[in-house]
Amino acid sequence: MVDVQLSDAEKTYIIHGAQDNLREDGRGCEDYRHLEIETSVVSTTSGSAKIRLANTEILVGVKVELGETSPENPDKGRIEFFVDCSANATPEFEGRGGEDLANEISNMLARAYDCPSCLDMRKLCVVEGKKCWIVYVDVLLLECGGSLFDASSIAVKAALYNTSIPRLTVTHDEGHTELELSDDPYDVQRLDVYNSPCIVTLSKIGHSHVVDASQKEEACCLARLMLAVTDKGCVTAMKKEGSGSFDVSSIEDMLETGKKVGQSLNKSLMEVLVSEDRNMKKKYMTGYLR
Amino acid sequence: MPTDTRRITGPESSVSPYSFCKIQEPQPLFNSQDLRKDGRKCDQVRPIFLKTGVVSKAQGSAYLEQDGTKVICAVYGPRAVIKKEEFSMKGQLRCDFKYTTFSCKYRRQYQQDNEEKDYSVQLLEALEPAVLLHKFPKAQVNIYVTVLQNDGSALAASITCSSVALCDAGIEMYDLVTGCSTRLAGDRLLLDPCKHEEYSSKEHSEVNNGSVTVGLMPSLNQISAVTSSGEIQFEHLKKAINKCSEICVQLYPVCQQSLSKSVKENIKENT
Amino acid sequence: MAADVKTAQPLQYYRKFIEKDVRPDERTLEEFRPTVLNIGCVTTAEGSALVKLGNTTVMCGIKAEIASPKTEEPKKGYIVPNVELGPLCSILFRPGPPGDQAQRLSQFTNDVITHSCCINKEDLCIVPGKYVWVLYCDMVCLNYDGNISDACVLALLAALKNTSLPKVVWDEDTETIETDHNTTTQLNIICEPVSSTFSIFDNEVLLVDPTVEEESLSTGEVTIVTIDDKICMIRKPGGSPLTPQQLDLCINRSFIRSQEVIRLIQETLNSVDR
Amino acid sequence: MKMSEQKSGSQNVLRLMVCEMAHLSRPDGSATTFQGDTCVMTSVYGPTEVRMAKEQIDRTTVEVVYKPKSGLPSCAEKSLENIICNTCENILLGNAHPRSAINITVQEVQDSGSFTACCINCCCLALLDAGIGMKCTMAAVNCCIDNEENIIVDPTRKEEEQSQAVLTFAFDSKDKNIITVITKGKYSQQQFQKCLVLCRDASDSVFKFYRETMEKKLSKT
Amino acid sequence: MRETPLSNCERDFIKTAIAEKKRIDGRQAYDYRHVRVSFGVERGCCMVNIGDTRVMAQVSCQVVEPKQARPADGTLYINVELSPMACPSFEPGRLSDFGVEINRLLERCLKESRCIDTESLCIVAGEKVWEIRVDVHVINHDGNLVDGCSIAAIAAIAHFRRPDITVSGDEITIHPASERDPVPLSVHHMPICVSFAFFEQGKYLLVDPTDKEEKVMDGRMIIGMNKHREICTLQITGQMLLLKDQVLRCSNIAVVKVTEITELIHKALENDREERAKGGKYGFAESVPKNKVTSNHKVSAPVDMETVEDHVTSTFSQNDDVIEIDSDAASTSESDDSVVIMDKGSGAIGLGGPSTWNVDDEMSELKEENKSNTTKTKQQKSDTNIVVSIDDSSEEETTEILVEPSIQKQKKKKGKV
Amino acid sequence: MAVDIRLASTCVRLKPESIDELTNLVTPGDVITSDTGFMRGHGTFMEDGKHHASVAGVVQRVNKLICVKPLKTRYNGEVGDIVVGRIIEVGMKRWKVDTHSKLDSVLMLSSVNLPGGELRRRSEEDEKLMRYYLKEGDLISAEVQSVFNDGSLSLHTRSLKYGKLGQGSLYLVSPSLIKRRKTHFHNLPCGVTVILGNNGYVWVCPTEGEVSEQTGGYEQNFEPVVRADREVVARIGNCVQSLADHRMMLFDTSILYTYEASLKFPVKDMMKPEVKTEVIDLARQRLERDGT
Amino acid sequence: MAAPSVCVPGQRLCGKDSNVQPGRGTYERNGFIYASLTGCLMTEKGEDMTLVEVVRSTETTLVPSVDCLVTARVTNVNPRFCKCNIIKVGSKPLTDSFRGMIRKEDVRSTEKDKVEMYKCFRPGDIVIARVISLGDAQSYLLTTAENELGVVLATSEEGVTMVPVSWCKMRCPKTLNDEFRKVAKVQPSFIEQCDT
Repeated sequence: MVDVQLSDAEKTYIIHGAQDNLREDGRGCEDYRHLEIETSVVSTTSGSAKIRLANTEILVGVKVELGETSPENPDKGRIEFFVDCSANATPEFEGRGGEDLANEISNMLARAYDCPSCLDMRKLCVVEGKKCWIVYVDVLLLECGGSLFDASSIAVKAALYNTSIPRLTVTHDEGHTELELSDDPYDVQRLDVYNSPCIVTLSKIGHSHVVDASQKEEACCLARLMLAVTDKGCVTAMKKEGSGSFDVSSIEDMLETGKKVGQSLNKSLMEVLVSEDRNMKKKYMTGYLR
Repeated sequence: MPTDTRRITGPESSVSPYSFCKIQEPQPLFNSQDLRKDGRKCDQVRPIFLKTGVVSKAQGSAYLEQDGTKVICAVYGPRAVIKKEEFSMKGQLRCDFKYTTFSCKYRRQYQQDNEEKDYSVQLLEALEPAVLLHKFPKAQVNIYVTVLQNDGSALAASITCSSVALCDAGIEMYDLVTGCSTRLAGDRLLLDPCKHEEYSSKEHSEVNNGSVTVGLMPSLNQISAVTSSGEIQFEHLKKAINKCSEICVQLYPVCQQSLSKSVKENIKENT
Repeated sequence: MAADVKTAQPLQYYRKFIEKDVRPDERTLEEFRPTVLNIGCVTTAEGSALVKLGNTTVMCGIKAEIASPKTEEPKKGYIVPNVELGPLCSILFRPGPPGDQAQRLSQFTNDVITHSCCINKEDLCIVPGKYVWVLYCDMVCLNYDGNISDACVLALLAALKNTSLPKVVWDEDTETIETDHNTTTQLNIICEPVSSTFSIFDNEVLLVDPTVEEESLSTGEVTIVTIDDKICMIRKPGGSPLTPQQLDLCINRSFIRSQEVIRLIQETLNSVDR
Repeated sequence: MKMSEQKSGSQNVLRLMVCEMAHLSRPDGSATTFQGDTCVMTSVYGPTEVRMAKEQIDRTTVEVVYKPKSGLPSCAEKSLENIICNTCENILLGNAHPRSAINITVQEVQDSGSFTACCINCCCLALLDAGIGMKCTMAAVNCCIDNEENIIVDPTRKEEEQSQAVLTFAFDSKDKNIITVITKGKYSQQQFQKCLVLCRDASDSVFKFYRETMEKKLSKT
Repeated sequence: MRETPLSNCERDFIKTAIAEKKRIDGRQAYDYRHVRVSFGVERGCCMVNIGDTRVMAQVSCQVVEPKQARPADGTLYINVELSPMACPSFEPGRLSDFGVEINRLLERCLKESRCIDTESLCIVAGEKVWEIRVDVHVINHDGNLVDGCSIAAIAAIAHFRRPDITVSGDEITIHPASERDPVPLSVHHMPICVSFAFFEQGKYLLVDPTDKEEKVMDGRMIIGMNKHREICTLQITGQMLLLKDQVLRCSNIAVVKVTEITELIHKALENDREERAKGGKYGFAESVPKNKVTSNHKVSAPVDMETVEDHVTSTFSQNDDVIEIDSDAASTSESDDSVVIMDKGSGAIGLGGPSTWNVDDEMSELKEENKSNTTKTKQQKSDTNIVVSIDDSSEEETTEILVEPSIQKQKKKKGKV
Repeated sequence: MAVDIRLASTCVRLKPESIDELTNLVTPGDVITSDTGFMRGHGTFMEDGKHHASVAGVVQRVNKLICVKPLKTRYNGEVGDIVVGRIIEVGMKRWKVDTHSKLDSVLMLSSVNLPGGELRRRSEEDEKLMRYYLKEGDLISAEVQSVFNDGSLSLHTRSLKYGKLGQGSLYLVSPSLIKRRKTHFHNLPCGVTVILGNNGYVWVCPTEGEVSEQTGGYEQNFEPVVRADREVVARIGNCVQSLADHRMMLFDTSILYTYEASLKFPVKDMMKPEVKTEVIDLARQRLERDGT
Repeated sequence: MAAPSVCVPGQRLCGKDSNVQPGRGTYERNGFIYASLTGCLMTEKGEDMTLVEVVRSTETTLVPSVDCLVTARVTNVNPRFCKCNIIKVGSKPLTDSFRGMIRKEDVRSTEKDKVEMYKCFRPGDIVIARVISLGDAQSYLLTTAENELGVVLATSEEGVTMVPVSWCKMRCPKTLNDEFRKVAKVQPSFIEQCDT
């Protein structure tokens, strides 16, 4: 995590705050900060999304390419995550500084999406054992203001929702197969991300735990539990992080919170995405120039 | 051409013979009498063999064996921090997890791959809470874990192994950390799964198929590591975590045994 | 206070012992450390062996893979020996790519294989010009206490003798191969190279099978690889000069050593088979 | 096919030796040595600053870099570096300049047999040229045992490839003891002894060559 | 190691000299130092001297798989090595920025000007092609490395011969030089770099700057050009703003220099060819001046084989007794080093001595322990919490074990380490 | 609880500032004047007798001196400024302090007041105890004592109003938004103390009683802050943030007005852009009415 | 002694109350004393206190701590300070050395300003020193400003071990010429080890 140094006094202030459910910026323990989303911001991608969560800003681009199927599962496409901690997010990322964090995020995302119901990889298979679509998801950290995992997972889901794959027609004639790409830009296939997970990070501060921790809060949290929660209320991946530990009982209610928050997060995200999709026509681009 | 000049190099690319043999459909995890492939019951853990002091030049070391899973771990330090860093009153822990190239069905690479990196981090975070870091200011302790043979539950095994190694090194700790993993299959829990029993997304598609690994500090009853994969409902997840922690508690005395044995031996030598 | 001399002035400390023709670990100068061999300890590998030379411990695992041969020699397979001196085995090594010593060892083991011709690389051919076997022989050091080269060679040889490859069926018309892991064939080892290492102490005294302390103090090193009654390799990379007769001594000793080691391998193998 | 290797008929002859010294402007000492067609170029810098990591408080740090003519250096080159380095270290007065470094760079120019020997000899000349304090000089001689069991001193590349064993020896000038032995391929103990003695005798003429070279170099200056 | 910087007085001296149209080595502004091109015994090996600057290039080739994008093209790979030999500031290992710059420049000059015909390097489209590799070693650095490197590289390429091949079906045979004469590469044109050093914000320019001059120059321009006056690459570096006409002037000078150098290379190639043809002496050895004091030639020295035998005996005689000692020492060791088979698949020779790893007895112990434990747990399975009171009688409670049935599985211990 | 997610397109954007004040805005290379009678100050350079701007910003003229004040910059301090800083390193006899200026500032052991009054020799003991007084991460309020010739600042806390800061929260804004006043310490009526550091570090904490002499303010109380205070602090904090977001000058009145304007919303809603804008607009109007 | 009860980290030893006191190798956590080391349980009955500690068979002073004695080898010397590698803490040899530094002012207690480093230490000397502070990230700060502290083992140009002749001189037994050192007040143990 990108860490800021805090004085003991500040830490106690924050910890007590978490205790009586009123945080520095007036939030309760289970509140997210204000989220801003925009999709299809990068025209050169098959799908993209930009999200801003207070100071955290993340851009996700999805590129879909035709590739060889992997020998172990010939009837499926692939999804690959790459996270780039750009050095203009924070100087700490310069050189190889951001690598570890980047790996952690991409690993977590990969694990979160590594189960069939999140994203149906069979749909991405073109010719069994030969050709399939490979979905490259590139996550770019533009600014770090806490809870990067959550933010990136949301951005990824949005971008995937926004992704459109050109329609392919496969014709077999004696042995070798022909692939034909339809040139109509609107004749496309969309990914079903309804059940894709969002990561909810529960940071343990003092004896209570909060969601969407700000950078300061992260600085005084010893252990956090990450849950990739689907809309159905299932966990597709879980991971404990940080140098602290939980007692068995506290994990239970963390899971409870995780489920509650996760599901509502998914819900409101989908609503927004759908609504944006609906008035795509009359939408004007915001982009970065505001 | 990025060829590895520091090693004897073979051909550019080579393929495992296993990818040439015909794919046999996955056989059921347990038979009619609820016995697993290797004859275990669902809630039965493989016997553990633990030994400390296997690396003579290391501060502390341990070797753990659970039938097919063989893990060795060495602990060095506390020693001066190698690369220049700012002053810290707390000591640092460093973990390095590695599979030997021949430890798995498919050959591993020399460089740490993502899984190994990920495990290194999880291992570190599993052990950190248990160590009295303030006892060795501005120094670091290195923990090197090598899996000699992997037949499932490698992470769990390494957690236990390395915590014992830490003890052997005389690093002060609040508690041991023991690891256990389980495989969820529907409403069943297969404890301490073998390689072929572990969850993989391509074979098992239904809900509540996955695996959970837990690292526990038994006597403080604190969970220091927990990780899951596969789509699992919260209720099952809880169940799995609890079951794992139960087993972890039972592992405590086994570590205790091998440790106290080594201590007794030391005493023998010294007197 | 003996510990003090040992840490402060190791050289003087050693001299005291050597004068009395004995070493701190109670060995005579031409005595090897107890050698433990354990064959077939890793079931995930096609062949494996673990060697303990005193505390020095090396595990060799052999993974076989399939690749296409070089254009120049379409019938020959590959043997790729590598030595890993990881940070696990000693304080001397840092994580990361192999250091100079590891590289030298890898080269050494490679030389042993090529110069002893203990394997006919054409035995590794599956389909000429298309498919051949690659034997990745990785020797991982688990406990570094000197004379790693002997341990590596022994581990490698034992592992090779333990190696068996799955049957491969070549389908003419589909031009594909299929492997059958239930029926395997033993690898054919033509000869048995055995290495023995001597380190030179104070420019004259010869120590057999040096420990890591002895190596760090030594002023030179000689490694001799023998096959039966022939010499296969002598490697004395610099270090303090030796007289011809000193060199001769080493050669004689190594011949005796090789007999012991070969007997060890044989009987251990038998014990596996029985 | 190479006319210039015609000598290979007679077995007991050291090939034509040529050397040029101080032909590079930058290094403190440099030499190029030909043995037949085999050619090596060596430069020496030092005693100079040493990198903190490599500093030794009681002796000079000798660093050898071997540069193959084509391709990147791999394990084989590393061990050759090691051989050369240890060999040189042995004739240098190590404790004369503590906390300093002597950097030797060996460049392959042409390998037509007896290469390792040529490298070592070339280094020796370069060190002489650099005027670095040495205990003694050293001479390396290479020989091989062909399939008719007879010994060829200073063989060509072709001869090496056809032989059953190749042996390289380096001797010190003091009492002709063996600094370095590198051998490959099977042979008996007797054969070894024979080769050893042969090369030992042959080394005389190499030492003679050094002497002449230095005499010539210092003659008109 | 750091490079020793140039003293200010030297700088000023050089600068003023240049301002007076003089150079410290007495050259005219547009003069090259003496350029020498010589070839080695091996094909594709070329040494170039420009004054004291020395560069060696070696071309080699191997069969590789072609790139996906151009399945019918061979590849040309250029690798510049700044050997620590050339200058103390050059570190071995990874290439410095300066090195990368040169490398890139050569690639632009040779590769991207398509100076050799890569189509002709294709063996089987999409499967096998030749990769031509040019290794350029900088051996002595006295300025103007770029020119040196480019000359050496292109000359070596022109001198190189690759082995001939025949393709029949999917059978590919590579003929060694002894069977068939190797074939030259088809070289389209020979681009050569000429570099100019600028001083006083580009007011003065020098051709072929020495190391010292390079240290004081404001910037440099490099023109890669072939004798057909085609510019293959052009690069300006340094902190200066250059006037148009300077660039034009340079290119005109370049034309002249390039033609000269190309001539030189061709002459050198010609000589080499003739020598090889009539089987005379060739290779670098010939270019070593005999008369110089720093060089020395020595005719083949005979080694007498006759006396060898008695020499052998003489050298090895005196150590019979030693062998004596050794052998019986050995025999003793032989006796006690009898092999012990400890367990299936693990044997040992030699007993005693330090080995913390003699595991197998451990094993048995642990087995017993486990058994005893299970029995224990039978009577008190109830208590799972582990508490040790200070008194020693607590052994019972402390020992708590695994899931109980584990004992049946204690049998197989093969492959224990 | 529902998570508040919006589309960027639906979010209200800031209105562009009134254009008139941007008349004397310049960018690097622009000729400010060819009149050589002027002296060149910060952010300008001379070339062939003309004054050019070297930064983007607003031209300022103090009789003969011309300088360009960049719109956004790191803090360059002047003697007498009040700053809030964070200790980043404990060295021999000195602390290194981050004050968001080009170089790290220093706080000499000799220029802090230690327990036991102002006039007291610094002993060897104090050197050993430095980390106990102030350690990495601690926040201090201080005054700029002097500026070294390399531009780095030397601070002092030799007055009881300066020193180590206790519980509260810090907000970072651009230094150019801090209005220079004679006092930068404000105890607002709502029971909150605000320190507006000239370096753009704003400290907000509940107002508390005087610090006692002896401890020299190094003792801290870690007693939980009551919820009410917490809420106010949070609100003020959000006000400061919103002011900064809308690039409005920060000083006691502006903060106070914003605070009062915000009272009709719950604290956490203040993070929503439209609420921010509304609140700020109210505050701005009121400020304009006051004619400040 | 009878087989001592061995305990491992996390083992609860006893309740913490007024007459029990946690010692080395233990820690206290909500009202109980736990073991933090593997070792033998030792209880020490004081008059009103019982000290509870866990002792390892091998010593566990692993890192140099303030005020502990260390043995160090001098690596380089300059007029202001000398750098050295700490090779032993107390009597326990370290597997990997820590970096230490002796500043000019810490060499001796008297006439600090007259100290000339080169007359006190030379590279290769073995020094016994005391840790004054953890120093900076790089090295520990050491002092030899006590009679018992300073050089205990030094070799002359000939490479012979020198014998101390005064608090500031050592003599080479071979050449009999003296070299300056900050000599530690000779400890019997070291004499014995010099001539064994």
